[in-house]
Amino acid sequence: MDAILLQILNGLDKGSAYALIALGLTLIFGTLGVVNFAHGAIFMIGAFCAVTLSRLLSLSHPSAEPTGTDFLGNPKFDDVLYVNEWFGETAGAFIIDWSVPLAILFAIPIMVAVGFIMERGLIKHFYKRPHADQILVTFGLAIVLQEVIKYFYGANPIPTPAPEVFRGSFDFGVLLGFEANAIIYPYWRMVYFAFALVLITAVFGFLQFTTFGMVVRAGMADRETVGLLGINIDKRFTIMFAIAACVAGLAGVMYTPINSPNYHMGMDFLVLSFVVVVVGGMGSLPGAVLAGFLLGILESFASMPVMTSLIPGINQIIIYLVAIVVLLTRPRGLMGRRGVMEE
Amino acid sequence: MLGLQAKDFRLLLIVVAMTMLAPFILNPFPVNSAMAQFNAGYPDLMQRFVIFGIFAIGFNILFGLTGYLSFGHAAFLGVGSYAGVWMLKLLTMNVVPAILLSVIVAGLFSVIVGYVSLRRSGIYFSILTLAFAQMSFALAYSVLTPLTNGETGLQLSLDDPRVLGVTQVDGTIPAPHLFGASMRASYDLVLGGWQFTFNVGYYLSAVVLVLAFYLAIRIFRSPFGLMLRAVKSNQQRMSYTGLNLKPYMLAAFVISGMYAGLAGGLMVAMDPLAGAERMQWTASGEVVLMTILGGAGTLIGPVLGAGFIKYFENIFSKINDTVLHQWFGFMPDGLEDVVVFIVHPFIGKGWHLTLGLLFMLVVIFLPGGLVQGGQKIGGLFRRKAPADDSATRKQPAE
Amino acid sequence: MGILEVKNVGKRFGGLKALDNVNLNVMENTVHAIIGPNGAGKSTLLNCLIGKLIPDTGSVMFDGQSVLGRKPHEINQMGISRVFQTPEIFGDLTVFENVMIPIFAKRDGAFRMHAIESVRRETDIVEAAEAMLADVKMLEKRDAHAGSLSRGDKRRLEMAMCLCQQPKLLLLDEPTAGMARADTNNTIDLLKEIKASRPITMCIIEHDMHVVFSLAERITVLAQGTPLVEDTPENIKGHPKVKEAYLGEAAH
Amino acid sequence: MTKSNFTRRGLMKTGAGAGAGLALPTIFTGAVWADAHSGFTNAPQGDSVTLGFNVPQSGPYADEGMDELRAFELAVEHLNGGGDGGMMQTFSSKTLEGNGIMGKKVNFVTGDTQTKSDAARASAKSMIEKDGAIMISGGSSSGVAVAVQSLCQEAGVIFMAGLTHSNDTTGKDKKANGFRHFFNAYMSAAALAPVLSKLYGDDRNAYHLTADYTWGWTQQASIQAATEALGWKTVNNVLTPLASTDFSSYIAPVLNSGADVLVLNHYGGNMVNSLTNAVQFGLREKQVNGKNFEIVVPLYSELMAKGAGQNIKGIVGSQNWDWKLGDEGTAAFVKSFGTKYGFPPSQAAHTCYAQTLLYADAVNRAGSFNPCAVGEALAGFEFDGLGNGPTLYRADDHQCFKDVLVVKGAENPEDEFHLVEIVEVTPVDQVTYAPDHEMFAGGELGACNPGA
Repeated sequence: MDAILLQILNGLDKGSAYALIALGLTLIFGTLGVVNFAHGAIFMIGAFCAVTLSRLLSLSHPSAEPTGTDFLGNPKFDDVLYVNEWFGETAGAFIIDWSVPLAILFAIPIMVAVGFIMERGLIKHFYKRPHADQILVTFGLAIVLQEVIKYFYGANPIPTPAPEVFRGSFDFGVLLGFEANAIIYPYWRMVYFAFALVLITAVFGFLQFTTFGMVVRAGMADRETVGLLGINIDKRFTIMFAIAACVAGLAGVMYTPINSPNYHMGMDFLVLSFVVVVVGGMGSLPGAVLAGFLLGILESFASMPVMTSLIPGINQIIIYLVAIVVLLTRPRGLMGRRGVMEE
Repeated sequence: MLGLQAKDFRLLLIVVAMTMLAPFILNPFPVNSAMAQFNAGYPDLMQRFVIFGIFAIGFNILFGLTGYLSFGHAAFLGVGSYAGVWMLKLLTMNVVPAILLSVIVAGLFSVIVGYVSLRRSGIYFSILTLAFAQMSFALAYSVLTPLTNGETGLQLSLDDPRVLGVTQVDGTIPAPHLFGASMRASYDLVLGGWQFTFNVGYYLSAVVLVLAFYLAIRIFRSPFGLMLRAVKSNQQRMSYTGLNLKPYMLAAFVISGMYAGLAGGLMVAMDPLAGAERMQWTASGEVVLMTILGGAGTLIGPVLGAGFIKYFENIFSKINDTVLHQWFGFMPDGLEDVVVFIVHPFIGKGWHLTLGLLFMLVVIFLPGGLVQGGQKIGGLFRRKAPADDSATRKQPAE
Repeated sequence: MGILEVKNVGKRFGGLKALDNVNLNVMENTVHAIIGPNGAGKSTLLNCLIGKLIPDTGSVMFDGQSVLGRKPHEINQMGISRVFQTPEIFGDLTVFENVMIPIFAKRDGAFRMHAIESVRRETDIVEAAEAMLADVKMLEKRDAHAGSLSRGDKRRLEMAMCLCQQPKLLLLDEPTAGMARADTNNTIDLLKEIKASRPITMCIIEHDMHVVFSLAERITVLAQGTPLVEDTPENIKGHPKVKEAYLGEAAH
Repeated sequence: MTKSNFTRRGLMKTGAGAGAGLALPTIFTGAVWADAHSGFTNAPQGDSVTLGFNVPQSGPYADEGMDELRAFELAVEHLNGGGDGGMMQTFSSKTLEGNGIMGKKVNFVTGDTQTKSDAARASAKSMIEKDGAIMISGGSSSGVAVAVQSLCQEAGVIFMAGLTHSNDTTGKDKKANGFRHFFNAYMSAAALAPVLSKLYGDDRNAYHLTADYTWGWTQQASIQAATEALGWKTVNNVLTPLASTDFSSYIAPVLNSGADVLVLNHYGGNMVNSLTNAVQFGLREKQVNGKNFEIVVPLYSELMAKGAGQNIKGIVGSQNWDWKLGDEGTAAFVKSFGTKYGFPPSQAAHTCYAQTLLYADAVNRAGSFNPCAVGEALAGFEFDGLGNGPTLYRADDHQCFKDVLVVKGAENPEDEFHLVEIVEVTPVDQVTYAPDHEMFAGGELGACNPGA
């Protein structure tokens, strides 16, 4: 029982990441009809916003006097952080400690800009082109983006810790009457889950309750008709693309303390997020979220030793197995609509 | 000729000429010149060009004709490779049985995958094929290690039984051969500063490519090919015309899977090792990119696309700063450093970046892929020489 | 004895009774029209005839065999061809190829693996296709992309594709829907021509009275899922029940 | 038909002058070549020799690959007489004089393995076929090393393995033309066991997370055998997919399993993530069975330590070499590497540098580039002064035997170069095993292959 609860918890934060990426992906699929292979790269760029901010905050100049010798025996100078000089040691340390949450503010304008530039500069010209061309151009873009990041940040993962107060884990088991250590859960993962819920709610609320959102939803259902109404749907779709980029980017920012970001993390998530979107059903936002959490939880279950001893290798293939079963029993995924991307 | 129209026959002749003369075409620079770095006429890369060409031709029979985008085609290549290596391990180092078994096993596997995946269309089909391939990859890497030798890849060893051949010759593993002609045997032809290499393995692959290409032309021009294009165009009309889509699609899928198996078999015939990464989604994605880059639905496009990508992977990744300094050594020191600094991100470890940029440039400026680029260039010449009557082609080049 | 016999067919969608006890008899070599106001169940009935829907009750017999439970291509192979509301053709192929495909289907059945032979060498098919194109006066457009044809030509091509299968029954689903008057008249002429040139059975589902009365020999009026009357055009014209059913729809 | 295995290039170093291009065609075949030139693949012509350095330049190990490449460049510079000579000064064999190898200037070509067997072989083949490389070195994972090693065996060139830690490289997949300087999983375990016993006692319950591929399995089997010999119990061994990025679902059940030690048989990105996750779950602060919960990472590297950041504090593992070792070989190498690049070398760089010198020296001692002669010179070779103390290149399996370092993540690193500190140098005797040890059984070296 406690093992199952534990894996549900673990599935939730994995699912949060899947759901957030898939949400952005399906927004782009649904509204623009574009197969965006660069979406994983956007997630990665978000993560590197956090890295960049923490680097910026740690900018320093060498101390005036040498403080020792370096590994070659030359005099070594300590790094004096500008933040410490400007705000004092305590405040400086605090700012650096909180660089990941601060990066959310830093990332929003960057991600919006990235989304805007991508859509206006490139994707826009591919709406009417075949999906094959879209795949090629966005795949090329994804490679370029990640190579640029690799050029500046290297291939090695870069540790970006969560603020001190969120390190360590919480013992849920004790709360629920199990023995100690039965169900532990890191604080930051709770934060991530809560953050994901807030973000998902915000996107849904935005689409549900604003006129902008209504038009976009109508556009997702029937682009031509909305176009005929004389509404400038293209401009709205640009904004939608920027929002999708923002969602993926913020998912990336908050993900950095969970796993140190590296330049190919986007590709690692790309295929999975496509599977999530399709299992959820093309063009369905709730489907994407549902499938994200479902696959996250199932993946956690499959990793239980009981399962792997029962079916060796099940943890390797569970996601794909589920995808096959879902698509064979429900032709358009869990909540997909007829006719979207079926040709 | 050979049951082909003049236009197709001409294309076939071009392919024959290109493959047979490849050792010359790919080695345009003298061995000791600075540009020799761009020579691609060594056996391994030439083999790769034609083998991936075969893979892409087969993929194009499915994707180019029917529009069904399989994102798991590398699985068939991988399965074929494993079958081929096992044949080399267990039966004989003669490559014929290995290649045949590769084709058969890949064909059988594609029957299974195709039967299930073809129950859906569009992106749902793509994801189903992707799922099968990823499962194959993950299992081959881990649980199926006894069959696949996991991470390292299935390779020959000194104690393979080899029923119809020898296990080892004086402590070395015999080389794969075609009735005695070793795949690794090569002639070197030296012409002044140039050197050209003629490799047995390459010519075997090249002959197979020509045959595969010829077969592809026949399929494209056959009633079967017409039906496949009809599937792409209008499935509803197709079934209301009394045609059963499923066997047509499955046949196309299996043929294309067998092409992949053929490529896999040739790959292990040239180099008897089958790695699991061959089945990863990136490998499947690569053949998709090759086909689109060259021009999906055209006959020659996929072969060009395959050559393009493999060239960058193998040639650009090997250019390092030392080479750059050699090239630009004639410049004044300061300028040399600046030029090297600018070029540096795009070569060596940056070859991915160059490839990504080229993908984007091609798709932006040549919507029909490289074939369209060729036509544009061809068009320029035709304007000068209007005698050529084939300039007015309505269909996308085939 | 009709070539198409519909007996007691009923179909429900949830609580909605789309078809209720429909009986219909299409006689060989006649043009039979099915008319009715919107929502009368015309499309549902049509879908039951061509295998897209399976009725809850009743039977549909064609040429002595049941069509129920058969797939669209099987029904076509039995001898039923269909013309769609918006022309369904192979837009990416040439006009000539469009016509060849149904001829192949007629000759080779639902599936044949003829992957090596050249299409051009299938002389019987090529000749039949040329003859058909000449018949519908489209020979000069044989190499045009079907997708680039005018709407009228698309309709003409679709008809040609159906006709070259020499169907026992041609089903036409609102063949003039959304057409300008001139195009409609052209289509009527085309259909008349076809009718005059060969023995053929047609079943037309239609909204447009003008079309119906120009072509039909028998008319079934459908309302709220049941056949109201079945009679000759002359008798239908003055029938009070029909007027009642069409009340408020005179504008059409 | 005359045969030559693998063609070669670089024929006309002399007389490649302009007008020669119009000369009558001459046809060289392999056989002519072999007769004229001592009968082995890519026999160096003229006054230079080409080495091939095949390292990951893309993919997750790209940074490690770059460090290997730096070491190779440095080694070539030193061989050719440039720089300060590095470890050539401290190397016990004195045949290297800064005049290249056997008087021939050393050139090198580079390639990208992409950490994929196929790509690595393609890259190595291009070096052999196109560039005429006589030796291939590098690599940053065992799958690639084994694949390239067997290629070199077929082609008839020497393979000097870079970073490869699997038992199989010199175990069941060993080859006569392949040589490994780096240590292996068995040695890691043998070196770690006594230290683990000293630090954590003999009554421990270990929980293993193991990367689900060959290296992971050999690492896990080695460390399990070594710790069980101490009296530790193995609670569980869970295999994790290579593609995993988030290990939470594997880590979460650990605490409740009764285990008080977690062994992470992971490398590279897998290790960085699994360790980060384990620390996130607060395992290090927990008490189980009345003992502090501990984490062990059998194979360490500087780059992994960097990627894992603060999470590695106090975590014990093993290394082949560390720049903080005090011996003069290490000092010389760190000095020349540090001066050239501005930071100390990694163990991957060290092993690549050492392998290049060892190869060059073996050629000089053999007096020939023939792989069989070189192999003979390397097999059973005893040397010192390359940073690991007295070392033996064992003839039975072409594995180097030398001291192994046990290291620990530093609590308060003074800078990013001091992330790990050396706990103990386990002497070579403790990590030596019989050539027919069961973990290494199953393969045979076979005969050396000179190609041609």
